[in-house]
Amino acid sequence: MTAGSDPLTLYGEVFESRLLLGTALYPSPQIMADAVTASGAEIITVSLRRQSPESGGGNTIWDFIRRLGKRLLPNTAGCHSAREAVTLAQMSREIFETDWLKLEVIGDEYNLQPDPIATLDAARELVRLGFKVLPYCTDDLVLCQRLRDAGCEVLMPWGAPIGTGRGLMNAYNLASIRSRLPEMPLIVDAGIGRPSHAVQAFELGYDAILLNTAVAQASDPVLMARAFRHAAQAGRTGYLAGAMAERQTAQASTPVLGTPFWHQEN
Amino acid sequence: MTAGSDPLTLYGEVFESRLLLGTALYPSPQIMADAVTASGAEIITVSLRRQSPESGGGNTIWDFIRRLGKRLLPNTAGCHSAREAVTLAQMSREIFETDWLKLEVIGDEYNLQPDPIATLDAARELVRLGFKVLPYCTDDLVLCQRLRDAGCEVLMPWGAPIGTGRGLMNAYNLASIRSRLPEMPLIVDAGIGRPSHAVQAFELGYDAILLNTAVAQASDPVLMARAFRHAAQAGRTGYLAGAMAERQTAQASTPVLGTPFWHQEN
Amino acid sequence: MTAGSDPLTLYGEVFESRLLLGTALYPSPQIMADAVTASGAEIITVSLRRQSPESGGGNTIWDFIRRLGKRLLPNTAGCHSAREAVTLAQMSREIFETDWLKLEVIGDEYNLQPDPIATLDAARELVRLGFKVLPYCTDDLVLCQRLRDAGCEVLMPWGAPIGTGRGLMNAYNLASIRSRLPEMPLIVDAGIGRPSHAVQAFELGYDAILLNTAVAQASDPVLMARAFRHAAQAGRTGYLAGAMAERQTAQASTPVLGTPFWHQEN
Amino acid sequence: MTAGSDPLTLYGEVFESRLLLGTALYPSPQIMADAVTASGAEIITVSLRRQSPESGGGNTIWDFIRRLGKRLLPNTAGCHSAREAVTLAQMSREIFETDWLKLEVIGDEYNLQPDPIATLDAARELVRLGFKVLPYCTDDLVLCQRLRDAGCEVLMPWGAPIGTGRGLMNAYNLASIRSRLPEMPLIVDAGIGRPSHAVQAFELGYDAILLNTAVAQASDPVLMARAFRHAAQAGRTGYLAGAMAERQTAQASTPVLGTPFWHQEN
Amino acid sequence: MIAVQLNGEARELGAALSLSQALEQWGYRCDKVAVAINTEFVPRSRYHEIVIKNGDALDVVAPVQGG
Amino acid sequence: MIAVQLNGEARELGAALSLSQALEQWGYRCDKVAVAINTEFVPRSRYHEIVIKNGDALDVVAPVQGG
Amino acid sequence: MIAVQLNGEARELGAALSLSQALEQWGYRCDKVAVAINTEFVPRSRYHEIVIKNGDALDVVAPVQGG
Amino acid sequence: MIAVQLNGEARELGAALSLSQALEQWGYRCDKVAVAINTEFVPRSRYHEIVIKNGDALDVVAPVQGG
Repeated sequence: MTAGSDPLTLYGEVFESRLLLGTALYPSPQIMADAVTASGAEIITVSLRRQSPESGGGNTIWDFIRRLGKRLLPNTAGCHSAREAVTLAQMSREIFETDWLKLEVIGDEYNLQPDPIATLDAARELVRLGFKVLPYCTDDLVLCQRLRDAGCEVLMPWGAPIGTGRGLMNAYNLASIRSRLPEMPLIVDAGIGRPSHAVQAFELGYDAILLNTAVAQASDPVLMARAFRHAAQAGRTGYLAGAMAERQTAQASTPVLGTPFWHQEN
Repeated sequence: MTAGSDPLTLYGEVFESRLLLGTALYPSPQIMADAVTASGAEIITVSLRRQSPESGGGNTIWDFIRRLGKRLLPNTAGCHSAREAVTLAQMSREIFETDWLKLEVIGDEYNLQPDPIATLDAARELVRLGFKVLPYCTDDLVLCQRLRDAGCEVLMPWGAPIGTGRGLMNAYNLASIRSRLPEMPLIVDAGIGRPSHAVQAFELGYDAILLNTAVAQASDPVLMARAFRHAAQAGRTGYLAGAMAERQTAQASTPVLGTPFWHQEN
Repeated sequence: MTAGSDPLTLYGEVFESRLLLGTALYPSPQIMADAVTASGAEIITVSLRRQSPESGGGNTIWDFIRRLGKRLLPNTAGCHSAREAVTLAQMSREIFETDWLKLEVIGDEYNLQPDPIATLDAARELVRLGFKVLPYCTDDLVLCQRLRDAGCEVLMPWGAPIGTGRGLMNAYNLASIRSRLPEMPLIVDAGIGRPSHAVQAFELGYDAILLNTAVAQASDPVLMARAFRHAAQAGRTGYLAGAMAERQTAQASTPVLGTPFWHQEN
Repeated sequence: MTAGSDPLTLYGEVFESRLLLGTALYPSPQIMADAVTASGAEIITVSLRRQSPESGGGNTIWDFIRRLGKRLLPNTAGCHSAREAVTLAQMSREIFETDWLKLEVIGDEYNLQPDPIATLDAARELVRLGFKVLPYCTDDLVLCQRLRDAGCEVLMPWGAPIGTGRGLMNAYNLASIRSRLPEMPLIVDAGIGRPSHAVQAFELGYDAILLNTAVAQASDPVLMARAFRHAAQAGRTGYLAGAMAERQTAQASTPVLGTPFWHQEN
Repeated sequence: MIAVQLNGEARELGAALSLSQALEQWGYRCDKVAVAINTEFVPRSRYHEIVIKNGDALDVVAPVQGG
Repeated sequence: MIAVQLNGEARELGAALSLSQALEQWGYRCDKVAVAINTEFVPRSRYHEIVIKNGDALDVVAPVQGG
Repeated sequence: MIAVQLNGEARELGAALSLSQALEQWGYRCDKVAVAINTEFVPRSRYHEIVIKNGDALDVVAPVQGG
Repeated sequence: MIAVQLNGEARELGAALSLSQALEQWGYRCDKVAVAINTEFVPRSRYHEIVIKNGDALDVVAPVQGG
């Protein structure tokens, strides 16, 4: 099967790539652009930051990002309350001309985890305002159910805290969410550090992954982007192929019948 | 980078694929053949079994295997002593017309693990007889060093017992072997059950993987073969790209400078 | 040091034991009573259930529990909303004559996890009503901070879903809570299946453990109660003793200086 | 049950304690002595080192060790060949007046792991010479079977490399050895860093543990010795009590029958 | 005729009774149970003044083992 | 004199200006930024009618990379 | 009468035959099999000179799938 | 002159001595050490009869702490 015959549908839009990529932390804008291209990503995340008058509205990296022509997913990184997130979301919609939003309301400076209560409050309001909300959330099943009930059509539980690269801290919780929300597109966002982590996310039945640091801070970001592109294909294809069941005891692969010499053993 | 620019050299022969595949346990010979093709494998394992006179030397699956035109790696699966392995190796060399050999001397019926002492004895004798020995061994560093000293130019430590699909049971030991034998081609053989396991082997710096059950007993073996092909590329490419260092605490990816609204928080 | 010189203080009361035990699921009331005694627990959990008029208010196991003379910790198991939990808490206070409460608001029938939002709502109301609330919560740091702000003086994050015996699913999250709430008594509640899990909880710096199934459904509950008693002492004492740092590479314990025979090696 | 009713028998001698302790690396001889006492160990390990004539045969710590009056287990730490180990063993027997021996033949300076081949050779010779051999070996089942066939009545597979404190690297292998050698006393030697590691060894069915660094290099060695004493009791008692089976999904402990308020939900 | 739900089961009372009367009629010992009406806690001190209304849902609970 | 906070820094305006006038005076290009006043979003369409008041806190943001 | 073990099963040969004669009699095609006698490899080149002895244990193997 | 290695260090003996004489001359107490010559164990009972030869490598060890 080809990626094309296994499309990913988010909010009614169809994508071939199952890797969403961040645009921050790269050694240079050109390396960012090359990495995005190498990754095959069709959706990339962006943000808004205060602009000093003097700079005159110019931002080099934003020019590189815009020229990539990818579907943009603005985030609300740095917001600490529902009110801030809702306001920043409206600013994003105006300037990026999209109602897609990666909702991010940080609840703690230590692990940068989503604030479950504020994220839910913001999600309700943003859905009311017509946004297509992709919430960055924890691996809490009940919170995920509440976000779905609030009108989120896609959920993005974390694998591990942002930028740690620790992989899937709690595969059991992630699997519970998958089995309880079988129809909902699920994306592992944050914590993925190596291609094997990405493959694990797909093996759990997750539909896509969103990462940034693991690519941007690799020794060779463009090469790592290609590695994750393969990882997404390996993971998704392997999931569809149906992995063997793990066994407790060994079982020969080569036929046992007709093994030579056995009579000498008797 | 393409696989072509990153060749795998085993006993002086150059390969593009880093996935070695077994030919047993498939639902049908045709599915075996299709899976081998889908995997991109250039080396496939075969074996010898007793032939009843009546059958007249015919074996359907062998015809399929032969027609694939791949480099054959005969194994000595089922041998329980150095003497048996050496004899079967000579029979393999005559009939398969290759001096390549996957040396396998089983030491225990429960976990089908290699017998370290008998494997070492057999390796010494087989090297003396001119074989190119690829020993299936445990993840014991000292045993690996002895096998290298015996003249093995490639080592194949296990990930987990044959057919269990448990993945890499002891990443620490596998990493010790890698760091202590930096120049030697190392292949993880046995125990790989899912694509993520394969990627992990490459992330540890292993040069290739050998598997069979994980592909042959997947719900869709041909699709799983393709998944592992991507996994090998993801793992190897990711290793060459240099993964980020795992961090204990979270670190924002989106720039913190210029975060909106902060004065409201003060 | 003895347990006595390292007291556990919860809501101003001092305890020597750091093991809280449930009273359900035992083969018999007598075994329950013997297990509680063997465990050394000073706090045991109880509940309320509907009583049919015919039964006349008698419940054998309750008589056994009462006679143990332990500090009772009534739970609100089975409640699915803040309103239900608050009402049941008031019924508990009247009948058990204690304002201590294990707050439990289930959010999902599949993993029986706490509902973070409803648990927080109930905690606020119960504190207002004068209860000493020990909330059963997830390992979500932000939720834990909210519960502390709501007036809970003790928190009881889960190790794993109730009755699974899977141990500490997410040691990273549990450690984050410990390091961010250094002063607060923290108890791992639910998911502990074996004594090693209990020890791990203490090694993370947790102050106590609450378990039930692991003791009640052991082959020999009374013996297992004794095992967990030792586990609590091993874990707490080991935490206070300060464990060695894990090392990447081996280091001899026996002195290397003066090793015999080395000159023969040269 | 008390430790006394569950004795450990090694080479015909009966012990109540299941913790064997090393005597090296302590801050002072007095702390070593206090730690041994606190641990309850009845067997402690010692070694031999070259003595310069000038020192006149005196060694302070040895005087402390001798006065403890424990059963001594001399090791052959630092030996790199069977020949060296056999010679040092004979010197130990003469000077310590015991035929007990912790056989240790190092195969690699990086991980200080036992050399499987040399350890086996030495074991055969030492058994012939009348020694009671307790070999420090890897977690290789076949090697363990060979050592048993060589006449060793006790085996001591490693948990992790000496001094790393990494715990049980390969629980699967350790469990295989246990299930295949059900009658043989098995001791986890090396690698134990925290009390939870010790408990895990017993939960796998191991009969005892041998450790040194984890106690000697704890912030408070005497307190840590007491922690491990409890850990051995927790682990052994828990093993005998028969742990509950791990479950995939949650199961309520508090009775579900008679849960209040359910009719409001309908 | 007063129809109520007692612990989820339909019951009828011949007349309008106080909670204490109803409990007694049903055979409960007030000192051994706790009561909620329509998911609202009713303290013992008010058993005499509370009159059970048609359609009330009563929960009468007693201590059991718990986890 | 109108004192405001622009992106957290104190600024002064000589007179009561509309938001569009203020942005122009500060040198912003309206089509490249988005604005919130006192954590409330202000759509571009209202830049002309909104008059900046003393003590207003303005956030003027532009696109950047994000994770 | 010569009694041998062929692949672990008892067989009899009417007379002392060379290995090549025996394989032919049993119906093997020499180019498709490999042979060991008493766990000792016998190369094809020696099939004619090797004479099968009473009590010999022969292994005749052919290629199969392997892992 | 007899040149030996004592615990890896070069030493000289004025004359051919027995092991017991040599140990005494070096100041060892025989009951507190064990000896190997050229990686071969020498039991105490033979200290008197063993004569140290030129080039011998002696190991003299005593008890220490161990892991």
